[in-house]
Amino acid sequence: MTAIETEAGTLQKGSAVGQSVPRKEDGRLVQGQGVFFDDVKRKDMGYLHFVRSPYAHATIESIDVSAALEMPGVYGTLTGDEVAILTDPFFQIAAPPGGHVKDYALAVGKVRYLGEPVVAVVAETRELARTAAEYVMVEYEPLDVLVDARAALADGAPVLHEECGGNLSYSGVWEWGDVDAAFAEADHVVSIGELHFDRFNSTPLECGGALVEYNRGTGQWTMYTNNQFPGFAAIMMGPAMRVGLDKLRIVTQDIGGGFGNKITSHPQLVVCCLLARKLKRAIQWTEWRTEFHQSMSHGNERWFENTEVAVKADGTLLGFRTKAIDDAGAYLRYEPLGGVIWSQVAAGMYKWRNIWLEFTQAMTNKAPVSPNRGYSRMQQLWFTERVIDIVAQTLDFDAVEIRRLNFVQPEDMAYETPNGCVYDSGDYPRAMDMALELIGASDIETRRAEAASRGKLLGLGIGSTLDSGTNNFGQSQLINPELQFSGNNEVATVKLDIFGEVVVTLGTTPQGQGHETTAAQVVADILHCDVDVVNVRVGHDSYWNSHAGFSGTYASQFAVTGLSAVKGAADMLAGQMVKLASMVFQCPEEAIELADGFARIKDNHEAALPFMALGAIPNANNAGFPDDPPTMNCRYVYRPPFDVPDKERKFGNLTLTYATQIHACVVEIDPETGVTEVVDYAAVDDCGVRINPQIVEGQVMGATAHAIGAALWESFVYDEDGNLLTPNFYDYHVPHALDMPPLKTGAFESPSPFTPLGTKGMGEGGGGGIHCICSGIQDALRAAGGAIVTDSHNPYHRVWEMLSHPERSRETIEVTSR
Amino acid sequence: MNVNGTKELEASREVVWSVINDPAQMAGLMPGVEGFEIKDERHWQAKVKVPLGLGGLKMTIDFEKLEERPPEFASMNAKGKGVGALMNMTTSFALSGEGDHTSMAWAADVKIAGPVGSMGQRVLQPIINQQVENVLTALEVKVAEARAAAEAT
Amino acid sequence: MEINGTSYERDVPASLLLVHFLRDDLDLTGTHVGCDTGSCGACTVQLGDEAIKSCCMLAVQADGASITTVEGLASDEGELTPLQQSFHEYHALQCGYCTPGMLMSATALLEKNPRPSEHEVKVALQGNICRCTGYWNIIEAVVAVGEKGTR
Amino acid sequence: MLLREVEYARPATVEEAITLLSEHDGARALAGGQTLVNVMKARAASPDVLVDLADLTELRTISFSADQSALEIGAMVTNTMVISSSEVEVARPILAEVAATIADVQIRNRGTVGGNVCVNDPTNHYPPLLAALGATFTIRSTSGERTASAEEFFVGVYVTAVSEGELLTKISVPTRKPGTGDAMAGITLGAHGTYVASAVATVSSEGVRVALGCVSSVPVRAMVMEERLAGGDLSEAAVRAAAEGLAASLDPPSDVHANAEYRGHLAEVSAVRAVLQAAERAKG
Repeated sequence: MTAIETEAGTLQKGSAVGQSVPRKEDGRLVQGQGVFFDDVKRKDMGYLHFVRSPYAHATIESIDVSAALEMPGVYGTLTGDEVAILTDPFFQIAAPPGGHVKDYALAVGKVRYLGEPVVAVVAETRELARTAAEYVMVEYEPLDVLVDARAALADGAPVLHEECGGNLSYSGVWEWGDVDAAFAEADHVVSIGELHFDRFNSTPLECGGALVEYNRGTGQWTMYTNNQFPGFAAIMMGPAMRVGLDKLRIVTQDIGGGFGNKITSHPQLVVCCLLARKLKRAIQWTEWRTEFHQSMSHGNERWFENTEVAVKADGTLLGFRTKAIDDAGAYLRYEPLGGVIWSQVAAGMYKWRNIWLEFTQAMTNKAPVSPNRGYSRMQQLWFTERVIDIVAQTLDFDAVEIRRLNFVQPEDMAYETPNGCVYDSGDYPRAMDMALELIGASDIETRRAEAASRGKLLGLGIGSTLDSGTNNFGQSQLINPELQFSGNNEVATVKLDIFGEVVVTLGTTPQGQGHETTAAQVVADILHCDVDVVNVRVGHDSYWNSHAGFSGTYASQFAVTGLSAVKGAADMLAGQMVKLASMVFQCPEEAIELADGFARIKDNHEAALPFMALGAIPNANNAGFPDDPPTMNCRYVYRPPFDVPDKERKFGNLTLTYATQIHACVVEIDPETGVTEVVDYAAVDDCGVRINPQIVEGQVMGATAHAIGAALWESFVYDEDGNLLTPNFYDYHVPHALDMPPLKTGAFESPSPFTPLGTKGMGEGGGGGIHCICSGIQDALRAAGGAIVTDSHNPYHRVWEMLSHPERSRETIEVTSR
Repeated sequence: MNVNGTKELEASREVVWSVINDPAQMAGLMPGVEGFEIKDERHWQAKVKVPLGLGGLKMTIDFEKLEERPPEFASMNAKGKGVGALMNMTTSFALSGEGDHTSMAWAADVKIAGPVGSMGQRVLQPIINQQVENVLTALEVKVAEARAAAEAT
Repeated sequence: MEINGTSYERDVPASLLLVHFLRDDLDLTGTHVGCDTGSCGACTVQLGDEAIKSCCMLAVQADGASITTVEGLASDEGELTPLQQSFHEYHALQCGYCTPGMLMSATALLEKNPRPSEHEVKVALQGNICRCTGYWNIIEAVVAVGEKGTR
Repeated sequence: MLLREVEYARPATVEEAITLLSEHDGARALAGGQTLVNVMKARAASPDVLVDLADLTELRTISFSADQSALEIGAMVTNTMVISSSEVEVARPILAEVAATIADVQIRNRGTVGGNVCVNDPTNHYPPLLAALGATFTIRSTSGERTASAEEFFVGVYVTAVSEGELLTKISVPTRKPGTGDAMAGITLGAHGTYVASAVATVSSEGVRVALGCVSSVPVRAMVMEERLAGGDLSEAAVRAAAEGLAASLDPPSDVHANAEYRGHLAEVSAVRAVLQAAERAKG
């Protein structure tokens, strides 16, 4: 099923790139020899346990730690009052009003969500720390609770952050094209009352944590942790702790999954740092599952209110208006960046040119949101996909054909969207056809009839999404013009050591994406050596000199930023190796080639220097050369080509690459119970040049499993008092082996013309499976009342409600036709 | 969580009122009471061990009388604190009926926070229903005793 | 108790979970913790010939028992078992956090059922959550070991 | 994770176990621990003394009663033992069929029948199953042995007829007579997941028994439905008619997976499906 295109003249496929090389990481991991943060131990370390708020919203009347401190084996505590003295509030990305939020590492004066850390207790054992935490007496005075972002902006709503004067964190109107004209031109206007994208996250199997040491001599902290964006953590922590960034050394080796959820652990890391200094011992903090669910990095919940869609008689989509209301939770840890990130894919995969979107973000008494796989884009992509399917059903268009008609076409590439983003390459119709063929769409009516004979409703779903990768951080200025961020960067160093070892150091923090392997593949092809002889350093260390401001692993960018840096550094090293060989052989550089692990004279293979010789000369045997031999230690910073976006028009290229994923599924619904089963699934990916197709496919399959979970089972549900009702894997059901449908994958390559390797960022998957399953459910329900799917999360009870009362959702849709 | 219902009792409103308005009597209704202390007319405190099968849940519960209109209406607030659980309950009773028959309409809004609240979400309602049933059964007995005592004097 | 063929004798508090004993007291950190409700299976070890979750068992309950952890699979020289090799070849792991538990569940399955069907493998792995792979590569890696007849 | 301090004892005999349980206030029997240890991790309950029943091999047997009329399952028999038991296969295969869908392999390897019923979580599999099959429960204490029917045994969530100082030793399940069919149906959260609603039916010459799980703190018998089906007509139409009104007669709890109305509906659907499948199996 896999077809490879190579029309663009990018990197020539070598012996390693493009191959499914088994991963270098696996050897240690299958033997249980990975080093995750919780595996790091220090003598006499103290175990930290957080006292967490049992209330969603309350003032802290008093805190008494004396009983805990009296317990033998308890080393000490830290309270919000101490934090407020020792640190400044974290820097806020938001402009006012959100910019007024005072966010500290522990609750100060008030708690704003259930599970918020209030006091930290450190003791000799993990168990004792937890027991001592129970002896910390905190008096609370409960306040009214706000769990609905829509209600947060109403007069009289309880206010979380008084200094903000309300619960609004960010609001802005985004308008491109001539929206009024589009609606005037439309033959049909479809109005959709309300769409809701649910709150969940990717629940990486390893929760947060760290081992933190403080050296009183140097004033330096070392954090062995699993933060996945150390550059961001450092710029949040340094100013708050009033220290320079060089005092904050962040080290990771293996990380047990991240998916964006491990970007915003900086508050907890600050607590660990303060306690390591205060108690003069290493601090070990492990977050447990219930704590993670209650407090760490939920995905952005979003409503789309009063949507209007302008449609021509032939199904051409002209534009839309909608009001997005985003729920940031209790603090703005990475927000309100979600307020702009969505606009990378404002138009989805479609050609509509006229868009009006009011984006409002509110704070509520729920866990703070943070990036989650597909961050802020999947909400927008889900919205566009829902709109397509709702328009199709309401106006009786075929769901496939209306997509085909409105897709940005391959001949339109590179395509500039109404807001100035550039879709670099791709063939959406081809990807859709491939997905439909994999799923067997041509036989769908036969299958539908067969399912009906078993009493089941069967539906075909399509979810088409973009995976926008490599951020232009200049987009942050569109929500806060005062911010001084733009562009992007990543670093790699490649060196040749004394005995000829090729050593690669990355700036990224992989959590399973196989960076060691793909980096080695790129280097091996450039140096013409075996993948096995390329050593890629494991993990991340901010003390290595391969670290730039945006270093990290997030936002689908390694294949572009990380590998372009690797390519840059490897190209430099190859040049140096050739140069050194030419110096040794006293011949022109052009006469030298790298091949089979040697630098040799092209037409005299006997004259060959092994890597060992090339490494030894500059490092250990460098006297007597007329010119300085090259250092064989090459550092390259890759900076993608970006301009600062136009703040007035909210216009500009926000990401460098756009990978395509089209998903198709077949769902079966039991009309008696609403139980929904995905019985067949296909996902097609086009992410440009694939360095390692097996790793790409692995990412696609993983993203699919996340999407299936989010569509059917996974949801952070709060009651009206702000209690999280799904705080563990009992009630937050993630897909297990038996829950996975048969899964077919397909791929082709539309190389990016904008990246050095023709690669595109991928991995997040844009929530394609969520859109796809919503689409499939709506299709299945057509035969049973024709309910409209208005929520991204459709557990059995919601499907049953749609079956029982199809008119309820249908009534929220109106059509005005000329 | 809201729970409510109506209990029919074979006694006059005055007798029923005398039971539910007496903290000491009320203490006898609650499951697993280990200690009881009257602070003043409107406030009292109980130490209970809610029997939960897998191990009792120890709680200190502070009661506060909110409103009373003898012999037809009473409401009170109960705040419980235990390791692993916080409880906040507002409950009310409305009595109606004639002669030796009383209808007691009761309602309670129960909020439970802490690990027990989050862990036991799927079993909390059955547990509360069960505890309520125990209380009402005990109430029936107390009312019968009170009626017998009243008739004896 | 005997772990990976070595006898250990320790005094531990009754409240200590087996998984903490393995990780913290014996430094066998290959066994992981992914939840606090016995749901995820990252802590799976073999007790005798059965896969069990070491977070749902007290260390004292394992007194006198024989336990195998992921560290007990490959040879001391680092020679992988066919199952570990198959995980490598089939890209059955990404972050590697669930992998030790997956390997222990699958090893126990293959000991009882050397040629499991796809469905039997899914059933055997139902108690192990993976958030990276979407499971299929893991399932195929286990089935392939059975088909090759080399556990 | 991170339990409170607790004391631990592993008695060698049932007598010793009962003595320990009765001597210590706050002592709890530890069977497979697949619920109890998790509850202790949440610190939602904290027993003072754990009496580990692991060495009581006499509670780990599956055998027949003297008159062969009942399968006697020791309280410490694990789910895995139930699944692979030839006695169960011959005498009451539904037990193995249901056991195989409880949670996952690791939990089935440790989790016991006795532990499952003593927990009596409304979503557990065995309570409605044993209620429908008419099992009896043998409870020992220092003062001797007594038996309880399922109706007597299940008292509430986490509460059973086993009181302090007592120990459940075995569960007796009537062996299947020819012409009997058993089935369990329900809705789970994902495959082999937690039940949202469940029903067990057994159909025999003596009539139909239906027990529902998840709708109350104890298994609920669908008595009206049973009576309506007493005539022996087990056609789909008859079974559906018999179930009518069942949902309305229940007062099920609401939670994040199902509100009371939906759960009641699912219980009714499950009851119909369980009876129809049991009837099919009764035909042999």
